[in-house]
Parts: sequence; structure tokens; C-alpha cells
Amino acid sequence: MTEKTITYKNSKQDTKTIEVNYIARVEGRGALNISVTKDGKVQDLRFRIYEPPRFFEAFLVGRRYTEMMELTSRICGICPVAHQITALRAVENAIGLEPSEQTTDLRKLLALSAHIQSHVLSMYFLSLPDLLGYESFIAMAKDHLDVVKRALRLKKLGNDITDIVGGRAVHPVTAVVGRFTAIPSKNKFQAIRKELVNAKKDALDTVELFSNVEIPQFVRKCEHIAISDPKSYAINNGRFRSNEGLIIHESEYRDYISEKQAPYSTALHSHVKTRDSFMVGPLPRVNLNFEQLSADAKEAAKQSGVKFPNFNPFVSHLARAIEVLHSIDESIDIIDRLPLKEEGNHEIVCRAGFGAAITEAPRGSLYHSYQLDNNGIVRKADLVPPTAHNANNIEKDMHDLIGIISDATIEEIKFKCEMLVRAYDPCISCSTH
Amino acid sequence: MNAFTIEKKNIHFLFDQFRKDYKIYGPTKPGYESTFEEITSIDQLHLDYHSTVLPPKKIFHPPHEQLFTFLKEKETYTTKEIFLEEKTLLFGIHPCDVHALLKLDKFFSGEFTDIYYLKRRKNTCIVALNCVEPSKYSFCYSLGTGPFLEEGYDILLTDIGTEYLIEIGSDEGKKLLEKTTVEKVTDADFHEKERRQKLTELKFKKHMNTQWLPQIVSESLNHSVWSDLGERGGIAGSHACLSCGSCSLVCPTCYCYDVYDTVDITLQKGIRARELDSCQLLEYAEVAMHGNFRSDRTARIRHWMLCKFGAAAGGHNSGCVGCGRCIRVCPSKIDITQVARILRGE
Amino acid sequence: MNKKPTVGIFKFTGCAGCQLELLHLEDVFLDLLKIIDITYWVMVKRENIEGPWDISFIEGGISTPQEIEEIKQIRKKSKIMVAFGDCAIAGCIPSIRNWIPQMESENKVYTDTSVIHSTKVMGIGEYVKVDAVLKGCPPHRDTFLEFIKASLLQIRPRLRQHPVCVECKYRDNECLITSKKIPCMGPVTSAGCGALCPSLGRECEGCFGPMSNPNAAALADIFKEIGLHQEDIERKFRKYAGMTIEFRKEAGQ
Amino acid sequence: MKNEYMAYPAVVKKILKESSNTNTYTLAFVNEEKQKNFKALPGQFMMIGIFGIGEAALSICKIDEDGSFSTTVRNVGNVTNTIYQLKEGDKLNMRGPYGTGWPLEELKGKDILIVAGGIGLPPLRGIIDLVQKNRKNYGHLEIIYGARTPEDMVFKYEFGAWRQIKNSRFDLTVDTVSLGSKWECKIGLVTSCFPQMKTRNKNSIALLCGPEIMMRFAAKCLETIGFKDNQIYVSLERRMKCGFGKCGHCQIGPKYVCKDGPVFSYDEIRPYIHPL
Ligand SMILES: Cc1cc2nc3c(=O)[nH]c(=O)nc-3n(C[C@H](O)[C@H](O)[C@H](O)COP(=O)(O)OP(=O)(O)OC[C@H]3O[C@@H](n4cnc5c(N)ncnc54)[C@H](O)[C@@H]3O)c2cc1C
Ligand code: SF4
Ligand code: SF4
Ligand code: SF4
Repeated sequence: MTEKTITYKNSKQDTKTIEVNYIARVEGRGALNISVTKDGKVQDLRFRIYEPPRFFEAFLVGRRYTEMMELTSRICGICPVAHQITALRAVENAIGLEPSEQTTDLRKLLALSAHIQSHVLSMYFLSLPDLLGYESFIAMAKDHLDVVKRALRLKKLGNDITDIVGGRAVHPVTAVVGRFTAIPSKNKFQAIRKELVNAKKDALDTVELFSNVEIPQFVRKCEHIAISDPKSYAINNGRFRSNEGLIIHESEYRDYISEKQAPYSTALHSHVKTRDSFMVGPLPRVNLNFEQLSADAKEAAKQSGVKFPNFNPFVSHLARAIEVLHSIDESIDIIDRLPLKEEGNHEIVCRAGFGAAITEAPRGSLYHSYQLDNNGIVRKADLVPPTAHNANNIEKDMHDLIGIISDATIEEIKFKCEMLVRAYDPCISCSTH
Repeated sequence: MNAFTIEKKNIHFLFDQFRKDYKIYGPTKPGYESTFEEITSIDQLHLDYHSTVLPPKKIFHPPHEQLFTFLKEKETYTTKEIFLEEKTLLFGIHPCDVHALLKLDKFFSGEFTDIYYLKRRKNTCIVALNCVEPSKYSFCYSLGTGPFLEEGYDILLTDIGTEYLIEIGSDEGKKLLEKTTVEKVTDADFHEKERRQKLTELKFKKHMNTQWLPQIVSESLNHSVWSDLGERGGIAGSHACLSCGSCSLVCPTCYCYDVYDTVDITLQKGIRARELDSCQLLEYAEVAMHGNFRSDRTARIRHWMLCKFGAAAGGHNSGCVGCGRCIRVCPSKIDITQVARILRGE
Repeated sequence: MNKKPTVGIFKFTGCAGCQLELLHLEDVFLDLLKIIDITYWVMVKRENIEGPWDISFIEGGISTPQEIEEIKQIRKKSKIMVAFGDCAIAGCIPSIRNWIPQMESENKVYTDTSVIHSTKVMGIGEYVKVDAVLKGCPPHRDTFLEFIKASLLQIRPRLRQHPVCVECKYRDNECLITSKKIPCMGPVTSAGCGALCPSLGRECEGCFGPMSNPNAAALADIFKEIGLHQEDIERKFRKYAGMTIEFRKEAGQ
Repeated sequence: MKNEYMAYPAVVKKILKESSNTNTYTLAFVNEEKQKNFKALPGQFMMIGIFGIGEAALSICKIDEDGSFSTTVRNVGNVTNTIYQLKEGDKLNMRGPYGTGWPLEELKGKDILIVAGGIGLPPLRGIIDLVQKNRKNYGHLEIIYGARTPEDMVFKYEFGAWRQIKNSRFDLTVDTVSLGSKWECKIGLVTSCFPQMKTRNKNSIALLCGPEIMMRFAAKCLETIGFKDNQIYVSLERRMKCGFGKCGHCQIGPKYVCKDGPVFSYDEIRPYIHPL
């Protein structure tokens, strides 16, 4: 807990030093340390994640495969669903288990609800105050009560679905290896279906709002990665694909992506082997999988006047809005095709093996892999959350961003840099895990 | 005429008749996992059940209940009582549970009455079902509360093969049957009932000798069985008590409750409510200045058992009816009949 | 209380799930702001006031020397300090690593461990006085409301510490231990979730931490009897609250 | 059928400060009819509460001519704390009276020994008032009152008058005296006053109220000087949620403190007071 301070260091070269000791309106604890020379050169730039690590990869070793979903859920309170599903799929890949279609659908529904919830949180609560000029969502309520209420409604929709399918909005409980322990009743599903239909207007208004708010004009072309699936908008399943030709199976992840430690950050930095840092998240997803979006989402995206593929990281907000609309549409489709059969508890035969899975968390691609022994005990765990994927790319974007605004005031630069961070919606606890 | 028969396959005649005037509760799901639920169609009703998780007390003395609302306006409060005035019918309640209700009836009346319980009870019609297949945990026979019922019903059913024998116990029961198609009863039907009763009595696996039991227990306050149950490894065949409270919450004659207020976010209005409580729980006997009159587990399980043996404050009215629920539900496998045997020195 | 109480919400080593549970109070969120004044909440606000606070809610455990300093500073500026959620109470899931030598953990994750300053994860009570705890991973949002309302009324909140079994019975659930021999932590776990897991067809894993005066030894015996190995029993107790005195023994010293 | 759970509005007519955490409140029902019909006996209690907070059992310590009564409240928890914030004219809610009260018939013509500890004196005050008013109906009166400190004593303003009661003895003791306070009586537990006690076991009744441990010790000492268990009466404290024998919280062995007590003859309760 330290104050945000700006220090002017009038050293010989007149360097501007920008420090944010605790970046507000993001999850977890991160800081910015930047110095810019008089002639606008970025001398040093650190997106310093100082969130204490929890060493999940260490203590998962020795635990049971059935616990992975429950334990890794606690990596993140905002995207527990993503960790749960990724853990479940990685474990199932290790033991060679194929869940039923209903389970797969329910998982997708769960993931979509988490996307709605998380995106609304990011767009309205964490970033919109920047774009409308308030210090917080709470302060915004005075002048924009209708917007605030809309945000609360949409967020509640996401939560309610997670609640009904998963049992609880934060750290749900029903998704386990191979199945769901309880299937909600038809009545409950019909009730959420109604809510979803009613929410479409709010979602469309959201797309409109975020296509009209003013964002910094800044473009940096970089590698965008997301999972992709020709049949549907990929969230839980698909090939890991980029705009620069990467296309791999989730089990090959480590052959192509590596991590290295930056001495000032407890989050490791990722890059594509032999290439550079990359971006994951809603914008890469919309860029890469535009064709799989629901008809209405596609239409709304086209109406927005913003062209995709797009390489302005601030367009991520609009991408989130589009995804919320898509998530509502796809959720309705899923509800309409769910058979809602109780599934028995099949005996699971455990065997030694390696399993990996990549899913799309709200913030981007999330990788889990486990090595299990014959008794179902985890022997090695490897986890890469979206913000670990993005950490290095954020710095690169920031470097270029400062380059074009270097003559602005320190306060202005600082604010824009914070905005950039928030556009990525980093989950810092995840990134260090 | 005070008795009839009805073919089992025609039982829905009764159901359809009852439905006209009553909200019906009955056992759902066969076997042990039964619970008493509202029955809206005959296929939800499973009369071939052993026992339910919660006893039918949940309908009269529910786990949570709102007593009244209060609203504060200009320093004065207005209150509004919350009563459920629905007419209900319990379909297929077993004799032990009927006896438990009779005990609760006595308990909740007297000098001070519990209007909430009694109102609901008054609005309820009892269609009881004699027990021909006692669960392996029950011992109602030892306590004279089953397996066949003598009192406390409006209508009583007995499975006598392909038919149910129907006996009427009250005017209300009589009225209910007037409009239903039922058949005449024969002496043979009564003989069959008697035969089945004898047969059933032989099926009990558990027994509890209740002679002088309250006295014996009251004089055994320092018996080692209590500390065995409370602190050490339990008694033979059981583990130590967990203080989980399950036994008392499923007991049909346990009535203890906590009263509390909740207010809404304006802090100006709220509800006074009650919730089932249990003497097995630590907070139950807490008083001011962090005192607690039963802070150790030993004292708590002893008090509970004393109560069930008729030697604590509820006296006869909270005593055991032998339904066996507490034995079945106890994760530690503590068996009240075994405790009774130990106390008797058997 | 005439003035709205000032509230600070702080994050330490944890997952932000407890804070998120607050944001999930959508229905009453705006009403809540009418009765409390949140002056510090970095996850939500850009302008934060550095105390003093009438109530501070602490999410997360303490796992670095810097955090020890910070929590002490916050304590000095808070009238009431609440350990908000299992991490702040006893370290929660991350405390599983306390059974592994610290260097071993660090070496598994980082190549350069010289820049890592982590210690064991502890509840905040290890370093500062705690006035109240809200149990759960996460605590139910209603318990937060109950706490806020009670502090406005200046009374003790009604947060019962009886076991999950009680709530399981309230819901007329069949007991998983007795009917299916499933190792359920309910009998030693504090209620507050409404018997969420047993009502949804799975065992309680203990995410609300120990109840008041639990008999952990007896439950461990029961688990053994239904076929769990010693390591599995330890895994169960060494999860959300392995560091608490109530579970420490069964969690493996 | 009456809804026994419903509490009725009452007004605080007077507040008297007793000690740093104890006040005496004079209360009356707002409804005049209800107030007119109100009758209570020394030793009985009321369920007094505030909606939104809860209810607490509080003894009636004094009954006035007009039927309003007083209760002395020590500030220990939710309800008592909230009552403690009230001002004269404020409202609360109450119902009652409940419980049995002291054995008034039994006391007639006998020597009375009162042993009270701390907040245990208020329930006994009605007895002292009774003896004071009807002096010739009773034998010797002896009051032994102990508190933690002199400041914790209640009814100090009555002590003078009590000392004037004919054929009586009044003894005070405290556990500790803080520096600078004036104290001329004993220091020690109530039982340390027993050697000077004048009451004998013949034709006398002992009335005890205070912390349970104090009552146990006092009863033990009385037994050694020949008191029979049925000559000793104790008033017990338990948690109460209803006050009329339903909620179960105040059970002690086979008794309900609320409806069979709070006053018990020691012989009927003795096996349960310890260890239960
Ligand atoms: C017959 C009778 C007569 C009485 N007469 C008087 C009298 O004349 N004057 C008087 O001052 N008192 C009297 N008392 C005692 C009085 O009833 C109690 O002090 C009162 O109930 C306290 O209520 P409260 O709401 O203020 O306290 P509560 O808020 O109920 O708290 C009381 C205590 O309970 C414990 N507690 C309860 N719930 C919890 C929890 N969730 N967590 C932790 N601790 C908890 C605490 O130890 C706390 O200190 C009498 C009691 C009885 C039975
Ligand atoms: S004590 Fe046990 S067997 Fe007896 S009535 Fe209660 S639950 Fe049934
Ligand atoms: S059910 Fe068993 S373990 Fe639980 S409180 Fe009752 S006796 Fe104890
Ligand atoms: S299922 Fe678990 S929580 Fe429920 S009663 Fe059984 S042991 Fe207790």
C-alpha cells in the first residue's frame, strides 16, 4: 500500500520519471517505472508486477488430479471458471477422458457467463471511468446512473448464470473431472434464457457506447494469438493460432512458447520462440475469429465503424463489448440445445500421463499442463495465465505509445500508460500465481 | 362405517380427492433418500419408503421461519405477524412420526402456546400409513410408538397385500372419504392387518429397553460413556461425537430454536425469525461475558441423550419415538440404543 | 452512527475473489454506498485516501516482509480490522506450500530466486490484531452485508460458526458420509455457504475453514474407516485451513 | 390464541446511573390498558428488546405504585448495549413477566439471608423492599453483597436506608479496591463474610443470586453450617430466546430456567448446576 507519486527528477539530461507505485483499477498489485529523456526517448520502462507469488506450480505437485480444478480456481477470483475448465481439460487429456456433449456445452455456457461478468467488470468498472473522466465507477454513478445501472444489470446476468450452472459466482463447484455434479432444472434455465434475451438491448447499447467513446489513436502491429475453431467461436477448445502463421495443438505449446524471468517482476514474460512477445485477449480473438461471431455480434461490429482486424490495443474495450453480445447469443443457443440429463458418476480409471489444455479466459489464452503418476498424483504442473502472456507485450506497446506522446505532461503520460494497462485488463494475481 | 379398503392401484382416487382441499405433503423417492415434499402428482408419491431425512416436523416447525416483520417510522414500530393459513395434508406419515407430532402438540401448547406451530398443526390433516417394512435403524416397537398406529390420525392406511385397509380416525377423515370410491371392508382384511402387525414386530433389528430409563440416566451423569462419546475414541463401533448437530436436527421430537432479527440495508425494517437450533452446538448455551454452560462436547452429547431418554427439560414431550433417524444420520455411527444398553449395564 | 463509516478494502496475497464477491452485490451496491464511504479500494478507485478507516477489510494472506510492514501500517489507521476471507484468516490454498521448503518452491518457478522475497503464507492475525473474521473462500456476500449492518447498529453480527451439516439438514439433504461413504468435510467446517456443495451433489471441501471447536480427529478416523489413505486425509485438512490450530494436527505437523 | 412472541412498545420513564456500565431503567408499556393490567412478582423477569437487535431476559428489580417497574441492566452485549444508549422518553419493546419469582409464601415468618454478587442484587431487591414495607411479617434480615470493585456496586443510594431496617444486618465486600477509592468494608469473596454471619440454619431461608460459581460456593458454606438444600434458593442465568419454555436454550437437566425458574430450590437443581 503505497501512494501514487510523481517525481520530477531534474537530472542533467532532464529525464522525465514516471512512477505509479500501485496501479489502480486493475486486479492485483503492479507498478510502472518509466523514464523518458528530454528528446522523447524511453530510457527505461518497467511494468513491475510485485504481487507476491503463491507458487501454485510448486504446491500442486503432490496433490490429486481431482483437486486441480478446485485448487487452480484459487489462482484468480475474477476468472476462476477459466482456470477450472482449463485444469479439467488438461487433466482429462492426461487420463484420456472425453466428457459428454452436454458437459462440454455446460462448460461453454459457464465460460461464456464468466466472460460476460469479467468483460463488464473490465469495461464499465475499471476502464470506463478513464474514458468518461471519473476517478471511479462509484464517482461515475452521480452523473451516469443509467450507465451504471446497465453495468450492474449485465454483470449480474453473468454472475447469475455462473451461479446457476456452477453453484457459486466466485469459485464455482459443480464442474468436476468428466461431468457436472448437478444439472440445474429446466425452470432455472428458462428463467436465465429470458434474462439473456432481455439483456440483448443492454449488450447492444454497450457496443454502441464503446464504439463512440474516445480512445487514444495508437496502433502497433504485433503477433496476436488466440485459440481458433472453424465450427464455433473458440473459448474452451481449439488450435492455438496467430496472425503470423502459428497454428499448433495445445499439447505442442511448450515447443513454441517460452518464458523468461524479468528481474523486476514476479510474473514471467512469454514470447514465441525465435520471435517476439505477443498479445492475447479479446482483441486477438475478435481479430482472428471474427467469422465465428454470432450474426448479431458481427453486425454490431460492422456498424461500430471500427475495422477488424485491428491493432490498436485500446480497441480491446470494443472487442469485449462485441464478445458480450456474442456470449449472450451463444448462451441462448446452448440453452436451447441442452438435453439436461442427469449424468451418472462414472468410475474414472486413473493412469500416468501428460495432459495440456489451452482455453480462452476473458483476458486471453490460458495454458495448464500436468504430469500425473499412476495414482493420479500430480508430479509436475505448468501454468501460464493470460497476463503472463501479455506482460511483455504491454511494455512494448507502452514504449511505442510514449514515443508518440512524449511531449505531453508527465501527468498525461502517466494517465495514458495506466489506461493502456487497463485496456489489457491484466489479472496480476493470475500472472504471478 | 369406519373402515374401508382400496386397491393399491386406485390410490390416486384418494389423492385426487385430497387435492381438492389441501396442499399435500408426502414422501418422495423410494428407499432411504426420501424426503417429505409437496406432492402435486401421484407419481411423486412413494409410499414404500423407509424413513425420510427430515421428519414431517419440517412442515410444522420448519428449519427457518419468519415470525413477524417490523418497520420503524418516526421512532415507532409497526409489526405484522406472518402466518401461513394453508390447509395441508400429510399423506403417508409413519406411526413414529405421528407420535412425535403428538408429543410436539403437547409441548407447544400448555400455559404458553406457540401460535405458529399450533396454527399450522390445526390446519393439517393426517393420513398415516402403518409401517410394514421398518428400517434397520428403527426401534419404535420398543417405545410403543409403532410399527402400527392407534391414535393421532384422521385416516390410517395399512398395506394388506394388493389393497390398503383404510381406517377413519376423525370426522375430518370421514368427510374426506365420503366422496371417494372405496370398497367395503371384511373381517379377513382386519385379520390380515393383525397378521402383518405381528410379522412386522418381528422384523426389528434394534431395541431399547425403556423401563426406568429416565431415572437410570439421571443417575448416571458421571458415567464414563459420556466422556467416551465426547472426547475419546467413541464407544465400541462408533467414533467420538463430532458435535455436528445432525442427530438433533433430524429428530422428530427435537424442537429447539434460535430467535434472531434481520434488518434490510436501510436498517429501518426487518424480520424477527427463528431457526432450528441444537444443544449439540457450541453456541447454544453461550451466555454473557463469554460464559458457556455446556462448552465441552461431553456435556453437550450427554444433554442431548438425556433429553431423548426423557430425562431433560422437554421431559416426555421431547423423548425418543424410535424412528432411528439419528442413528442413520450420525457420521460417527453413534447409536442411542447402544448408549442406553451401556447405561443399563447390559 | 451519524457519519457514514469509512471503509478501506485491501489486497494482500490472494486471488481478489473476496473483493469480487463485494462487486457481486449488484442488487444493493448503490444502496450500500449510501451507508458506507469506501475511501480506499485500489481495484475500483484511482483516488484513494490513506486512512484512517473505521473498518478495514483485508483480503489475502501475508507472504513477504513488505506485506508485514504494510499490514501493520493499515492496522494503525483502522478502528476495526476484518480478516476478509480464508487467505486473510489462515492463508487458504496458498498455505499448502508452507509444507514445502521455501527454496524448493522458488526453484520450481524462478530461475533467479535472489529477487524473490517470499516467506510462508500466514493469516494476518499472525502479525496484527484482528477484530473480526468473515470466513469462506470466498465469504458469502451476505455475510459482508450482515457485518456492515451489524457495525452500523453497533452489535455483534450473527455469523454462526456451527458446522455445514446443520445447513445440510436445513436443506433436507441426505448425508454423503453415511449414505454414500463420500469423505465430506462438512462436520468440521464452518457453515455460511448454505451447504452449497452437498446440495449440489458433491462433498464439502472445507472452504469456510474450521467451525467452532471441531472434532477433527474424529472426522479423520471416519475418513480412515471409509477407506482414505493417510495422505489423502492430510490433503483434505491441508487445504483451506491447514495452518489453523484446529486442523494443524490432521494436516500433518 | 395469543402470539406470545409479540413484544409491545414500552417507554423509558427514568434512567438512573448505577456504575460505569450499569443503569437502572424505569419502564412502562405505552398501551395504558396493558400497563394497568401488568402485575409481577420479585424475581420474575421480562423479555426486553429492540427490533433489529434482539431480546434479553432482564429481571424486575422494583415495582412502583403505578405499576411501572425498574430493571437494572449491565451493558454486556447486543441488546444491553443498545438499551444502554437509550435516553429517557425513548421506546423499546417488551413482553412478560415470565418465570416463577422468589418463594414469597415460604419466606413468611422466617429469617432471611440474602447473598448477592454483582448484577445478582437487582433480582433480590424486591425482597428487600418487601421486608422493609412489611417488617413484622419476617424474621431477621441479613444481606451480604459482593462486587468486583466498590464502583461496580449497584443501589448504593439505598444502602443507608437498608442499614436502618430493624433487626437486620448488612455486609459488603469487594474483590479489589482501586487506588484512591474510598472503601471501608471488607475485601474478599462473599463467602469471607460468612464467619460474621448472624443467620442460623433454624427457621431461615437463604436467597442467592450472582455468578454461578459464587452461588455454588456460598451454598457449600451454608451447608457446612447446617443449611439444608431446601432452605436455599438460587436464581439462575441461562441464555433465553423465548422466555416461556419453548426454545430450549435455558434447559438445565430436567428444568427450564425460564418457566420452572429462574428461582430454584437448591435441592431440585443441585445435581445439574454442576457439571451440566
Ligand atoms: C432470568 C434472567 C434474568 C436476568 N436479569 C438480568 C438483569 O436484571 N440485569 C442484567 O443486566 N442482566 C440480566 N440477565 C442477563 C441478561 O439476560 C444477559 O446479559 C443478556 O441476555 C445479554 O443480552 P445481550 O443481547 O445484551 O447480549 P448478547 O449479545 O446476547 O451477548 C451476550 C454474550 O453472549 C455471547 N455470545 C452470544 N452470541 C455470540 C456469538 N455469536 N459469538 C460470540 N459470543 C456470543 C458473548 O459471550 C456475549 O458476551 C438475566 C438473565 C436471565 C436468564
Ligand atoms: S432420538 Fe433418534 S431415534 Fe429417537 S426419535 Fe429422535 S431421531 Fe428418532
Ligand atoms: S450426529 Fe453424531 S456426531 Fe453429530 S452431533 Fe449427533 S451424535 Fe454427534
Ligand atoms: S453431507 Fe457433509 S455437510 Fe452434509 S450432513 Fe453429511 S457430512 Fe455434514
